[in-house]
Amino acid sequence: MVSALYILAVGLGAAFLLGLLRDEWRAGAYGVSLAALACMSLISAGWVWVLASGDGSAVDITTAGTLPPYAINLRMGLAEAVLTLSINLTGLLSAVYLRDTMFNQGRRALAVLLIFTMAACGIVLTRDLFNLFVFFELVAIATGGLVLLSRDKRALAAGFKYLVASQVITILLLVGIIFAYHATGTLNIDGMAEVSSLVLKGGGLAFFLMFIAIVLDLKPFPANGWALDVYESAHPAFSAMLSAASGSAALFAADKLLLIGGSTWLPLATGIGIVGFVGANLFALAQRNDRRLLGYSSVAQIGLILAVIGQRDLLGDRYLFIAGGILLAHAVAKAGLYWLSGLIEGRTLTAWSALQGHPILIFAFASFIALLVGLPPFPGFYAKWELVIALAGEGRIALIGLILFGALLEAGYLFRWFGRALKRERAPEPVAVSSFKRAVILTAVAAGWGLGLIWGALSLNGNLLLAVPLLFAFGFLVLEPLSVQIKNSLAIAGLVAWFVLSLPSYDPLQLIFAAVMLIGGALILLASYQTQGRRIGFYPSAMLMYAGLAMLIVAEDAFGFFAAWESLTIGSYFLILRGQRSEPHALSYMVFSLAGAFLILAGFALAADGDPLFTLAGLKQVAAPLAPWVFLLLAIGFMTKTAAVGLHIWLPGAHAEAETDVSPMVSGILLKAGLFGLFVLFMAMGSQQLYGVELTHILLWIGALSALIGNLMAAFQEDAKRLLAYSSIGQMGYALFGLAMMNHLGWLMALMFVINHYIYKSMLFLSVGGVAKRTGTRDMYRMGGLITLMPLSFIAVLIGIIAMSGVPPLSGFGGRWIFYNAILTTDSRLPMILIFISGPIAFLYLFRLIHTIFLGQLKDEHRRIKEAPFWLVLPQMIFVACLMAFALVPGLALRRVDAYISQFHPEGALGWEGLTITSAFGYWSPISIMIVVGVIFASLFAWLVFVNRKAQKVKQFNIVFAGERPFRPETTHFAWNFFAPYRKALGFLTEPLVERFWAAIVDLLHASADLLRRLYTGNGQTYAIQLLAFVVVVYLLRTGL
Amino acid sequence: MSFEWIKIPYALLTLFIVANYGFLLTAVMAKIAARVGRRHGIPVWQNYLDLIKNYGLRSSITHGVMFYMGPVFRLTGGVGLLMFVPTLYGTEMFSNMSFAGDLILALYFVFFGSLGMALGAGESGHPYSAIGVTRGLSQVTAAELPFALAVYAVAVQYQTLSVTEIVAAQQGGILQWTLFTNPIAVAAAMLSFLGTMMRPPFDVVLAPQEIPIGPPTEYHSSYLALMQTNRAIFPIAKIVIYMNLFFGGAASWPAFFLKVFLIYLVSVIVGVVFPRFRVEQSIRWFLIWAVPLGVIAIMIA
Amino acid sequence: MTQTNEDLLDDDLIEHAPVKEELRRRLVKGPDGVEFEVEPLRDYYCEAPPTVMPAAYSKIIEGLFNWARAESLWILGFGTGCGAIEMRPLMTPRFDAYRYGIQWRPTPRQSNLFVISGYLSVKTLKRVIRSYEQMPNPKYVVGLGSCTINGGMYFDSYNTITRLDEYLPVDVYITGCMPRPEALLAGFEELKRIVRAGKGEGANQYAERFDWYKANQKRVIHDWDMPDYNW
Amino acid sequence: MLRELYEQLKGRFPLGELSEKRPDLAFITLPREQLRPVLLHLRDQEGFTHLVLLTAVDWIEDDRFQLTYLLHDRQGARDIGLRVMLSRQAVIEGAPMESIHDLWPTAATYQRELREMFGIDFPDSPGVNEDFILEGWREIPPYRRDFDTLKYSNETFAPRPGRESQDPAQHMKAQLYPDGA
Repeated sequence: MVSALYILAVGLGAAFLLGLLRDEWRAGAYGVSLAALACMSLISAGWVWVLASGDGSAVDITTAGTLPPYAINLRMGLAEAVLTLSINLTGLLSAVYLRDTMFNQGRRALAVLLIFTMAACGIVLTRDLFNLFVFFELVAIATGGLVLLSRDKRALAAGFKYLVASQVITILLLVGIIFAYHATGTLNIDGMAEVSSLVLKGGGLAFFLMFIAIVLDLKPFPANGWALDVYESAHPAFSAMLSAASGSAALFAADKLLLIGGSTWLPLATGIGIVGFVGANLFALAQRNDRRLLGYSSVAQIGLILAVIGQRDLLGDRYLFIAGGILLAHAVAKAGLYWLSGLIEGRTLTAWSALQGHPILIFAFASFIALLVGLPPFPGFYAKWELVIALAGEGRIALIGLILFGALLEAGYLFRWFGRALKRERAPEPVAVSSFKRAVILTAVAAGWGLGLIWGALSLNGNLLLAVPLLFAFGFLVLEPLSVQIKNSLAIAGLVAWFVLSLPSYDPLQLIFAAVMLIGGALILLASYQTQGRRIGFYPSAMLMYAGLAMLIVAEDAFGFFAAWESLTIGSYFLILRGQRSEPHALSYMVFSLAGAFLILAGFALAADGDPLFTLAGLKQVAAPLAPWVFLLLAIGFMTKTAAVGLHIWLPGAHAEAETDVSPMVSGILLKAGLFGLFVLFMAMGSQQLYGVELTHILLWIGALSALIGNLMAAFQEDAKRLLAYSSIGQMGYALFGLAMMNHLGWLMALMFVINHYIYKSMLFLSVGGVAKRTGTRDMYRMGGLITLMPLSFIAVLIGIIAMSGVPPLSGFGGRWIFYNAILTTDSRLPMILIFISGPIAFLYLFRLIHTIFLGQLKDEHRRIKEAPFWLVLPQMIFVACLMAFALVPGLALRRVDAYISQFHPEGALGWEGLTITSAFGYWSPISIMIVVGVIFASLFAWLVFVNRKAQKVKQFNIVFAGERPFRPETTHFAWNFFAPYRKALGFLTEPLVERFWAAIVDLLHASADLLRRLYTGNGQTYAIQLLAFVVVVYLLRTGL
Repeated sequence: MSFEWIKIPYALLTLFIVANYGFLLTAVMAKIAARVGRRHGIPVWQNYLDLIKNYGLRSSITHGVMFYMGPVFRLTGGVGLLMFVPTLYGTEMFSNMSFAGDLILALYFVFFGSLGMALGAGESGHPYSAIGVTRGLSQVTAAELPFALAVYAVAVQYQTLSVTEIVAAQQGGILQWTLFTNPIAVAAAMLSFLGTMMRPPFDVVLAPQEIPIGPPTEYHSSYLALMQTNRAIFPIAKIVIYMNLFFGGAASWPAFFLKVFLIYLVSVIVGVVFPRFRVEQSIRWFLIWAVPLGVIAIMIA
Repeated sequence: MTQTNEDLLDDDLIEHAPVKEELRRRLVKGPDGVEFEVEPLRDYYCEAPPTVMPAAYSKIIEGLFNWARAESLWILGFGTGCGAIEMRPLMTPRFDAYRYGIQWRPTPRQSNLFVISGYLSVKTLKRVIRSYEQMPNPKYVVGLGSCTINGGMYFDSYNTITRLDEYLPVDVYITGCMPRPEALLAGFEELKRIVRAGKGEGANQYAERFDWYKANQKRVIHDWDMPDYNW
Repeated sequence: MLRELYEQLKGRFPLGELSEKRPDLAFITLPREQLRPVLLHLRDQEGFTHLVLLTAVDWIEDDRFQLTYLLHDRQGARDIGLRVMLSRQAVIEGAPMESIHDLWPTAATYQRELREMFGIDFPDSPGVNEDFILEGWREIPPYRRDFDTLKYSNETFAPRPGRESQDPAQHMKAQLYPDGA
C-alpha cells in the first residue's frame, strides 16, 4: 500500500512543481494539479479499500525514522482514510468544477488549492499538536487566498475578516500548545492523552485554549459572522471545500483533541455543538441569500456533529458510524449544493426556480436536501436513528428534544427553499451550461446514494436500499424516460404483485390496510392513465409513498416502521408538491409530518431503552412511568397524519391543491397510515394514564372535535376539493373516536371507516377532480347543472354522498350502526355528543357538494362540457361497484377482522348468522334493507313514470320566477355562501384559532431569527470581539460548571 | 325474526291503514288548527280530493331524472320508515319489515327522504328550492340532536336497540312508560319532535311568504301527489317511533290511533300558538333549550 | 278568428323591441378554450307550443277528476290589482273559504285557479300570462271586478287592458267595483258548477287558439321577451 | 312663517313669486339656473332635508312644463315647493334638464319617471333611460296632454261593446231620485 505520507507529499510536490512552470502553460498546470489531486484521492481510496475490507489495520507513519514523541507521526486508520478521501475528492471535484476560473487565475491559484487540500488532509492525518497547528495555519492562509478567487467584490473584505479571525484562533491555539507542552513535555496527541491529567491541571487552561481554538475553527454559532461572510461571497466551489473539506478536517481535529481532554470536556463540546445546531438553524430561517443559508446550514451541521462527538462516550463502537454518517452526508450534500448554486445566476432562494425543466438537477437538489435532513435511505437517517436511541437509552431527553427541534427547523427552511425552486415562476436567467460542472454535481449525487447504500449495509437495522418496495420505487427513477402508459402499467402491476406475494403473511388487520393501500392504490392509479407525456417525477414519488405504506404494514421492528413512515412522508410530499398552487401547503404538510415523525422517533427511542433493534411488540413491555409518555408521543405523531384537530391545518390545502389523481391517494390512502399507526399503538399499549388522566379519553375528545370541526368547516367551503379535504378531517375524527373507545365495536367501526372512507373519498375526489378538469375551476358556485353533461360523475358523487352521509341502505350506515352499538358500552358520553352534532352537519356539505356542482343552473361556458375522461370515470365506476358490494355484504371484509379484534377485546363481537348481523343490543340486515328499500323505490318510481309519461321536458329557465324570468344562470344559481343562516348561528365555531396559533409560532421563530441575526454586522472588528467574547463566555461557563 | 312472503300483504295492509289514517289525521289536525282561529277548516276528506285532483292534472313538466327521483325518494323514505318499525306491539301481522334493522336503522332512515327530495328539488334549478333545502338542513342539524341523545338515553336504559324489546320493557301499566321512567329524555325528544314536524315555529323551511314553499316550489301534479302521500305517512311513521320509544307503544289499532293522535296534537297545539323562528333563531333555541335536556338525559342514563 | 299575420307580428317585434341584452346571442369561451355560440332563447327555454290535453279515457274517471278539481281549487297567490284586498277576508273566520276546498298556493305549478283581482296593467298582464302558462292543465281563470270585464273606471287608461278574455280564457267573471267577498264565494261556487260539468276547459281552449291569444297579447305587450309559451 | 323664509331667500337669490297654500306649505317659482343653489341652501341651511316628490305638470296652453320639487323640513314641520318652468317645445325637441340625484338619490327614480311619462330628459341621472312603468312603450309619453288616452285605449285594448260611461253625479241622482225631485 502506498504510504499515506504520499498524500501530503504529492500535494506539496505538485504545488512546488507548479511554481516551476511557465505562466502561459495553463493547461499543463491544470493537468498537473488534477493529476496530483487524483493521485491523492487514489491513495486515500486505496486505504479505504484496504482498511474497510478488513485486510489491514490502522498504520502509524513515522517521519524522520523515529518513533513519537521524538518525531512527528501520522496515522492512517479507517476514519482518517475516509475523511482524506472525502477531502481529496472534494478538492479534485472542485478543481474540475473550477476549470474555467483556474484557467484564468493560473498556476498560483492551483497551487493554493493543492496546498489547501494537502493541509486539510494533514489535519486529519497528523498526531502531533504542533504539526496540527502548522496545517491549520496552512489551511487558513490557503483559505484566504482561495476566497479571493470569487468574482464577488465582497470576497476581498470577507477574506480579510477571515484572516483576522484565523489569526486570533491560531494565537489561541499556539498559546494553548505551548502551555500544554510545558505541562506534559510532549507534543504528541496520544502521548499527551496518556498524561492528560497533567494538561488538565489547574483548570485546564492549556487544554481549554487548544480546544476553544479548534472549536472556533469550526465556526461555532454565534461567533461566526466572519465565516458566514466567506460562505456567502466566496466562489461556490470554494465554499464547498470550506464547508465539506475544512469543516470535516477541523471536526476530526476536535475529535483528536478531545482524546486529551477526556470525558470531562465532552459535555462542553455537546453544549457548544447543540447551541450551534439549533441557533444556526433558527437564524437560517430568515435567510434570503442561498449561499448564506447554506453557510448557516453548514454551521448547524458541524454543530450537530460536534454535539455527537461530545456524546462519544455513550455511543461506543457505533460512534464512528453515527458521527461519520452525519459528517459525510453533510459533506456530500453541502458540497453538492454549493456546486449547484454555481450554476444559478441569482442569489435569492427563488432564483433556484431556474432549475425547473432540468429534472436531473432537481433530482440532485432533492437528493442533497434529503441527505442534509437525514431522510431515508441516506446515512444521516441511520445515524440519527441510532443516535436518538442511544441518547434515550441514557436518558438524555433534553438533548434529543433539541436535536429534533433543530432538525425540524432545518427541514423547514430547506423544504421551503425546495418548494420555491420548484413552484415559483421560473427565473429568467437560464441555468449555466457546463458539462464539467454538471458532471461534478452528479458525482456528488452518486456519492450520496452510494453512501446511503454503504451506511445501510453498516447499519444494524438492515439496508433500506435493498428493500424490494423501495428498490422498486427508486427503479422508476431510471424508467423516467418512458411514457406514462408504460410506467403506470408497471406501477399497477408492481402494487398488485406485491400484494399478492405478501398475501399469505398478512393477518386480517394488515390485510384490510394492505388491500386499501395497495389494491386501492392500484385502482386509483388507473386514473393516471389519462395523463399524457412522461410525467417526470410522479412515479418515483408515488411509488416511494406506496413502498413506504407497503413496508409500514408489515413492519415488525420500530426502525422498519419509522423508515417506512418517513419514506411515505417524503413520497407524499413530492406528490403533493406537484399540484399547481400547492407550494405552501406541501411545506406545511412536510413540516407537520416531520414533526410527527420526530415525535414518533422520540417515542420509539424512549420505549427502546437503547436498543436500536427494538421491535414493535416490545411496546407491550414498556413499563409504567415511561409508558404513557411513549404512548403520548406516538399518538401525537400518528395524529399528524390523520390530521386530528389542532394538527390539521396542512390537510385542506394539501389535499385540495394536489393533482386530480393525487388527491385520492393522499386522502383515501395516506391518511390511513396514521390510523394504522394508532391501531398498532393501541394494540400494543392499550390505554395509558398520565397524571390520572386516561389518555384515550383525551383522544376521544380530539376525535370528536375533529369530526365536528372538520364537518363544520367543510360546510362553509366554496372550493369543492377543500370541502372534501375538510370532510376527511371529520371522517378521520370518527375513526379516531372509534379507536379511542377501546372496545371491540369501536375498533370495528374505525376499520369500517378505513374501508368506507377510502372508497367514497377516492371516488369523490376523482369525480370532483374530473369536473374541475373539465370546468377549469374548483369553485362550486361557478359550476352547476352538470348532471346531464357529466352523468357518470354525478352518479359517482350521488352514491358517494349517500354512503358518506350514513343514510341506509348504503355502506355508510354500517359505520353508524356499529358506532351506536359501540358507544352503548362506553362511559365517555360527553365527547359522543359532539359526534352526534357532527353527524347531521355532514348532510350540509354533502348536499352542497352535489347540488352546487351538478344540480341547479348550467352556466353559459359549460354548455359544451364533456363527461370526464374515461380513465377518470373507470375507477369511479369500480368504486361504485365496491361500495354497493360492501353495502350488501360487509361481512366479506369485516367478519375476519371482527374475529381478529376479539384477541384484544373479547367482549362485544358481532354475530354474523345468515343475512343478519347482530350485536349485544341490536341487529342489522344489510341485504334485507337494500331489498326493502329497492322494492319500494322501484315500484314508486315505476308508478310515477307511468302516470307522468307525457311530461314535457323543459329547460333550465322554465322555472316559476314570480311572474318574471331568470336573468342569467349565474344570478339564478344559488350556491355562494350556501349556508348563510348556519354561519350566522354557528359560524363562531369556525374561527381559524388553530391556524392562528401555528402562524403565531412560525412568526415568533422568524421574528426572533430576524432580530438576532443583526448580531452579524459585517464589521471585522465586531467579529473579532465576538470571537473573544465567545471564548470568555465559554470559559466562564466551563469554570462555573 | 326473518322474512316470510306473507309479510308482504301484511305490510301493504299496514301501509293502507296508516296512509288513510294519515290523510284523515292531517285533515283533522288542520281542522283543529282552524278551530283555534275560529274557522271551520277544511273538510276531513279534503286530502283525498286534493290527491285525486293532483293525479287528475293533465299536463306536467319535468326538469330531468332527479326531478322524478325526488318525490320517489321522499315517499320511499316515508314508507320505508314505516316498514322498518313494528307498527303494533305483539302482532306478527303488523311488525312489518322490522327484521331488517333496529332503532338505528329507523333513526338514520328518517333522512333518506329529505335528502332525496333535496336532490330532486335541486335539479329543478330553482333558487328557492335550494334556499329551502339549506334552511331545512341547517335546522335539522340542531333539531335532530336532542332526539338522538334521547334515543341513546333510552337505549342505555333498556340495554337494547330493538324497538320491540323497548316496547316490551314498557308494558305493564302506564307508569312503565319511558315518559315516566325517563322524563328528561322524553322532554328532550319531544322538543326535537316539534322541530321536525315542519310546523310553526319551526317551519321556515317551507316559509310560504318569503320563498314560495321552499324545496317543492317546482313540484306539481303527480309529483306533488306522491309528496302529499308522504306527508300523510311520514309524520305517522315518525310518531310511531316516538310512541314506541316513549309512550309504551300500541298493542291494538285503537290504542295506536289514539296515541298517534295525541302525539301529533302536541306539535299542532304548539304550532298554532307560536309564530315562526328564523333558521339561526331556531338553531339557537334548540342548542339552548333542548340539547342541554338531552345532555342531562344521557348523563344520568 | 285570427286576423293577425304571424310574419307581421315578428316584424313588429324586431322593429320596436330590441332583444334584451341577456337574451341576445352571445359568443362564450368554454373552459377548453373553444368558442361557441349561446342562443339563450333556444338553449335556456323550452320552445314547445302548448298542446290540447284530452280528458281521461273513461268518462267515470273524468267525472271523478272533475269533481275533485272542483272541490280542490288552489288559487295562485298573485294579486294583480286592488281587488286582491278582497281576497284576504276569504281566509278569515268570517268567510273561511278553506271549507269549500279553496286554498292559496304560492307557486303556479301547484295552482289551478287564477283570480285576476281587479285592473290589469299591461305590465302586470305580461307576468299574468307567464304565470298562467306555468299552471298545469286544467286551469281556470276568474275575472274579478268590472276592470277585468270592460276596463271599469280604467276604461280610458293608456296602460290598463279593458277586456281580460282577449288575452286569457276566462271561466267566470265576478262583477262589481269591488265585489264583496260573498260575491267571490258565489263566483267560486259558480266555477265549481262549471268544472263539475266538465266545462272548465280553458286551458285546452288556450292551446287551441294559442295563436290568436298570443297575437292579442303581443298587440299590447310590445316587448314580449320570452319564447311564446312559458312552460 | 314661510313668507319670512321667502324674504330671506329673496335677499340671496333672484326668485319668482311666492304662492302660500297653508301656513306650512308654500310654493316658490324660480328661474331654472337658481334651482340647485336654492335647493342646496334649503337642504343644508334651512333644514329641508327630505325630498318629498318631484313631479311635472304639462301646461300645454302656455307651452310650458312645470317641474315641482317638494321639500319637507322635519324639524319645522313645513313644506316648500320649488317650481321651475321649462319650455315645452324645447323639452320635446330634447333639451335636457339638470339632474339633482346627487343631492337626493331618490330623485333618480322621479327623474326616470318624468323621462318616461313626460319625455323630460335628465341625461346625468343614473338609469334614466331604463323602462320604469311602461315596457316597450311606442307612443309619445302618456302624461303629455296632447296624448289621447281614450283613443289609444280604444285602438289598443279591444273595448267590450255595450259599455256606457256616465257622469257619476248625474247617474247617482237619477238612481236615487228617479222622479227627479
